Amino acid sequence: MLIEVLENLFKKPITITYPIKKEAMPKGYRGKLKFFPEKCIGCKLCMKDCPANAITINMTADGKYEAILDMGKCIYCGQCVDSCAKKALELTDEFDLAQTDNKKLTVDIHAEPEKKP
Amino acid sequence: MPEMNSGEFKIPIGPQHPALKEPTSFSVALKGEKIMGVDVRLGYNHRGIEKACEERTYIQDVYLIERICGICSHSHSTAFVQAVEEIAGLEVPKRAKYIRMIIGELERIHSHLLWLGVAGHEIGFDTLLMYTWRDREIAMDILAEITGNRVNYGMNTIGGVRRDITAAQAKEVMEALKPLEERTKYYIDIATQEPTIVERLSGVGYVSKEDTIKLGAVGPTARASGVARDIRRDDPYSAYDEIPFNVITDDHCDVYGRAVVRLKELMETYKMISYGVMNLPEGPISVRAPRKIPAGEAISRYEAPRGEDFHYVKSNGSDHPERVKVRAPTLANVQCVKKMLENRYLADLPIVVAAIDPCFSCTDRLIEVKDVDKKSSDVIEWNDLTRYSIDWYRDRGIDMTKVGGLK
Amino acid sequence: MDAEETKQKLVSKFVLPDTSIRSPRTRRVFMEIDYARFREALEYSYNGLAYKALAAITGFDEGENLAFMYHMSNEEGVVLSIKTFVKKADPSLMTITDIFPGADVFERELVDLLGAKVEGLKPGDRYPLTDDWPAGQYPLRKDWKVENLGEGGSCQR
Amino acid sequence: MHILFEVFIFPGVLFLFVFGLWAEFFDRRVYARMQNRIGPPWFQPLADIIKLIAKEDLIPEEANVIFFKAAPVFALAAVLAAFVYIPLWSTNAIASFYGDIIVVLYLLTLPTIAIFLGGWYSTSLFARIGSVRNVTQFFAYEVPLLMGMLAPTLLANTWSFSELTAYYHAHPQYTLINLIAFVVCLISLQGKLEKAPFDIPEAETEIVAGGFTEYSGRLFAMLRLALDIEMVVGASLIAAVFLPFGFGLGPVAGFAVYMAKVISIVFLLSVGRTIFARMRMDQMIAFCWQYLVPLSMFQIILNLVLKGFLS
Repeated sequence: MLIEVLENLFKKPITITYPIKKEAMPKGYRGKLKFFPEKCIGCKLCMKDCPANAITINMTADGKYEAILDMGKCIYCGQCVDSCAKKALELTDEFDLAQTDNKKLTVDIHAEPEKKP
Repeated sequence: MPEMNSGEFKIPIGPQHPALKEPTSFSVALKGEKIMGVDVRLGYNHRGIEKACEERTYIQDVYLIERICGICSHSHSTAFVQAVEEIAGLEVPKRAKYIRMIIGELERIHSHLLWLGVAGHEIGFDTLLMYTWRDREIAMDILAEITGNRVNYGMNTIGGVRRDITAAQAKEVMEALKPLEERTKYYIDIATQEPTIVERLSGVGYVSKEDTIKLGAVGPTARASGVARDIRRDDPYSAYDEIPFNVITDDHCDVYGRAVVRLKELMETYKMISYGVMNLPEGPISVRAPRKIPAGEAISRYEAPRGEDFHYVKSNGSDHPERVKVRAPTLANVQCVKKMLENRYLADLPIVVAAIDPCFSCTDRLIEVKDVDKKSSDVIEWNDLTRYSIDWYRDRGIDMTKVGGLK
Repeated sequence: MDAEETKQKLVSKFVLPDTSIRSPRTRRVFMEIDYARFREALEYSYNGLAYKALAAITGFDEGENLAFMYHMSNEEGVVLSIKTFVKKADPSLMTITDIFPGADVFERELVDLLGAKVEGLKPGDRYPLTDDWPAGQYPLRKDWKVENLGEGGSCQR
Repeated sequence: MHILFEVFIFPGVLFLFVFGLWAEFFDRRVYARMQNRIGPPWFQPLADIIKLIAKEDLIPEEANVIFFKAAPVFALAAVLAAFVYIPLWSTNAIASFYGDIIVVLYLLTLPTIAIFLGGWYSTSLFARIGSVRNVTQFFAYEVPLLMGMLAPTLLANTWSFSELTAYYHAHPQYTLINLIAFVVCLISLQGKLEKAPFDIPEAETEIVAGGFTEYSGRLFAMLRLALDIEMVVGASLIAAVFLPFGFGLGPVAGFAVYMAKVISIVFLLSVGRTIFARMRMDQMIAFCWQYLVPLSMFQIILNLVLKGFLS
């Protein structure tokens, strides 16, 4: 044990100094959801299958669909992505989603492309 | 004030205590340093999962069940989907079975290494904690690479698995096994030779083979007392009937034995993973599952890192289950703790409790009641507390409302 | 002893109809028996058939009756589940902690969650509900709702 | 005026505060690096103390207020007083008289007793168990520590630090004879400072923080400072008795040598707490009485025989 300990004394520390340095997430990481309103057909299977009731799909006045995602409720399982037949939902590798304000956790995604998160 | 009559007094260990990372309560009667009796109170983590399962669809239940426990999440979800697949009569593809096995064994690696670190911490050996948790990251990274998350892998779905293991990932797994194997060998040396560790572990928490059988202990706790109980061999599931491995037992019957069993089991696990990755069969990874499951009942058992997970599922033909029963390994093992602590010292309590690798969120599952009606003078509401602290600092000339942005 | 042999022995001992005992796959036996003969069946399985480990007790609310399923396993990985019934109006049953000391928590769970009355349980803390849980509220009964707890009982946001 | 400067500024109280906090940083940093972590920044101990001073003192309702408040003051005062008599870089300490070795050893036992009283009178269950452990352990390590210190003084035939260091400075070869006592004293010091493997009185996973459980705010800050300074004082004591080199090199070089000696002793203590698991009380007592006491006994006999031989 003594030798191991002394060896480590001269090694570089293994600690990653998050938030200064951020690890890259592996491909296929289940992070924040992304929604493509133009692909959505409003079948609402994602709503039905979501274990946490975190996603709501509404039809807007112009006949398109908007998604309301509650990041505080979402458990990042990715079941909605599997359920969606039209690939209107996608997972990103964004993982530092903590907020000091509860309201900021809810994201509305409308059909207008400039309002994408 | 402690009760000093007859020299015996009771101290509370938990529900909040540095030795326990999860809430449970041990009321320990002490005479000096000696333990005269222990009362265990469970249930602080009851979240109503069994009832909640009855109100959700099978698909939603998979993720709910997965969140019974963070460390053995794959164990619980596999046990559940196996039961549902048995009722629905689904034939799971072989490749899916192998992938389930590989993830399950990777989970065992990180669980056992975590345990070793916690055990080190409980006996005041934080260096071991830091080293094992550092090395555990290798297993965690591999799991994140394959499944997309470090815990709560979301790998299982009814009828198979959700993600495939690609050739590149398979190679990475094989590469990760090498340093893990080397480090585990080192930890076996440490646990069996380092004098202070051996002194603190051996002879502590003794429970005989007869008592182990009688109290129904499972997993490494039972195997360390010479009871060769391993669901992977006794009641094979996923790919375990095709994979060669040894069931590790030990007859020390104490904490030392439990440490040795877990560490040696890791060496078996490495062999099993590399066998599984080498012989990964080709084919699809899932079959289509119906949303409504026909009426029926099934029992599924799974050898989680901590011991046997027992799931019973009853369906009624709809898309909701009729009844889900979960028995986690800790509930079976915690009964032995009283026996293990007989005539021991207070200093042994943390390591004895840790030695069964308890997971109280697995053990307790039902409903949460927020008691907002009952207010007594002992309870300070958050707002009152904030106001109090602001006033306290203002008396001393610091206005925290300006400094810290408190309201 | 495998599942088939267990089934044969139980059928010949207790004269059970085909509807009461079945073995859906290897290493699984499900059996139903009335409460009068339940204790005998349990003792026979423990002593005669060497089902030495109790895995769990599952409780059901089946309308008129409360049902209890005792899951026992042997060293060869066979699980024998014995199901028995008591009337919901008088849900009392005897403890089995004299045979399986580890059954203690499982029986307390039946008391708390289904409202069974288990006779012969040693006095001790309740499990798993809190000490100030209102009396007469049994969450696993089918007619129970969270709203039954009244003000402050909901965990919904 | 000069003596006031020496007592309160350098190398007295103020220097000790700074050095004590720095030694804590060094210990924590080395501990962290040996565990492959980064460890705290250099100002961390100071930041901790400032934070604690800014906090409210919470005193348990049932506690004996006088003892509870007096204990940290006594602990701090005792270690500060002890430092005055230890020679640092010349054979002369700030103050000295014949018999000061006994006084220093006595003063160094005071923090333990103070923590015991403070813990006992805070009436918390964990604090009481911690206090009892504190005293139990005290009887285990104090005997080998005293006997280990006795051996070199026997050889030098004096009870004064200044004369002791002067003697060994004149006969440096004799320090090698005291090697066993050096090891024994180092281990006992580990026990005195309640560091792993002897951190039984404050074993976090068993009794939360032992005697300190109920302390908070300024009182806790004082206790923390007392323990940090005790580490420096203990290390200086061992350096003075067992490593009597570099005296008379002048203030600058002498100071450097003194720092090097104390830092290496603190380093040894840090390594000790990195590579061992916490012992149980019975194991600790058995270890002290079965190994340390006979070893120091052997050292005393050896020194007595040698002294007879030399005269």
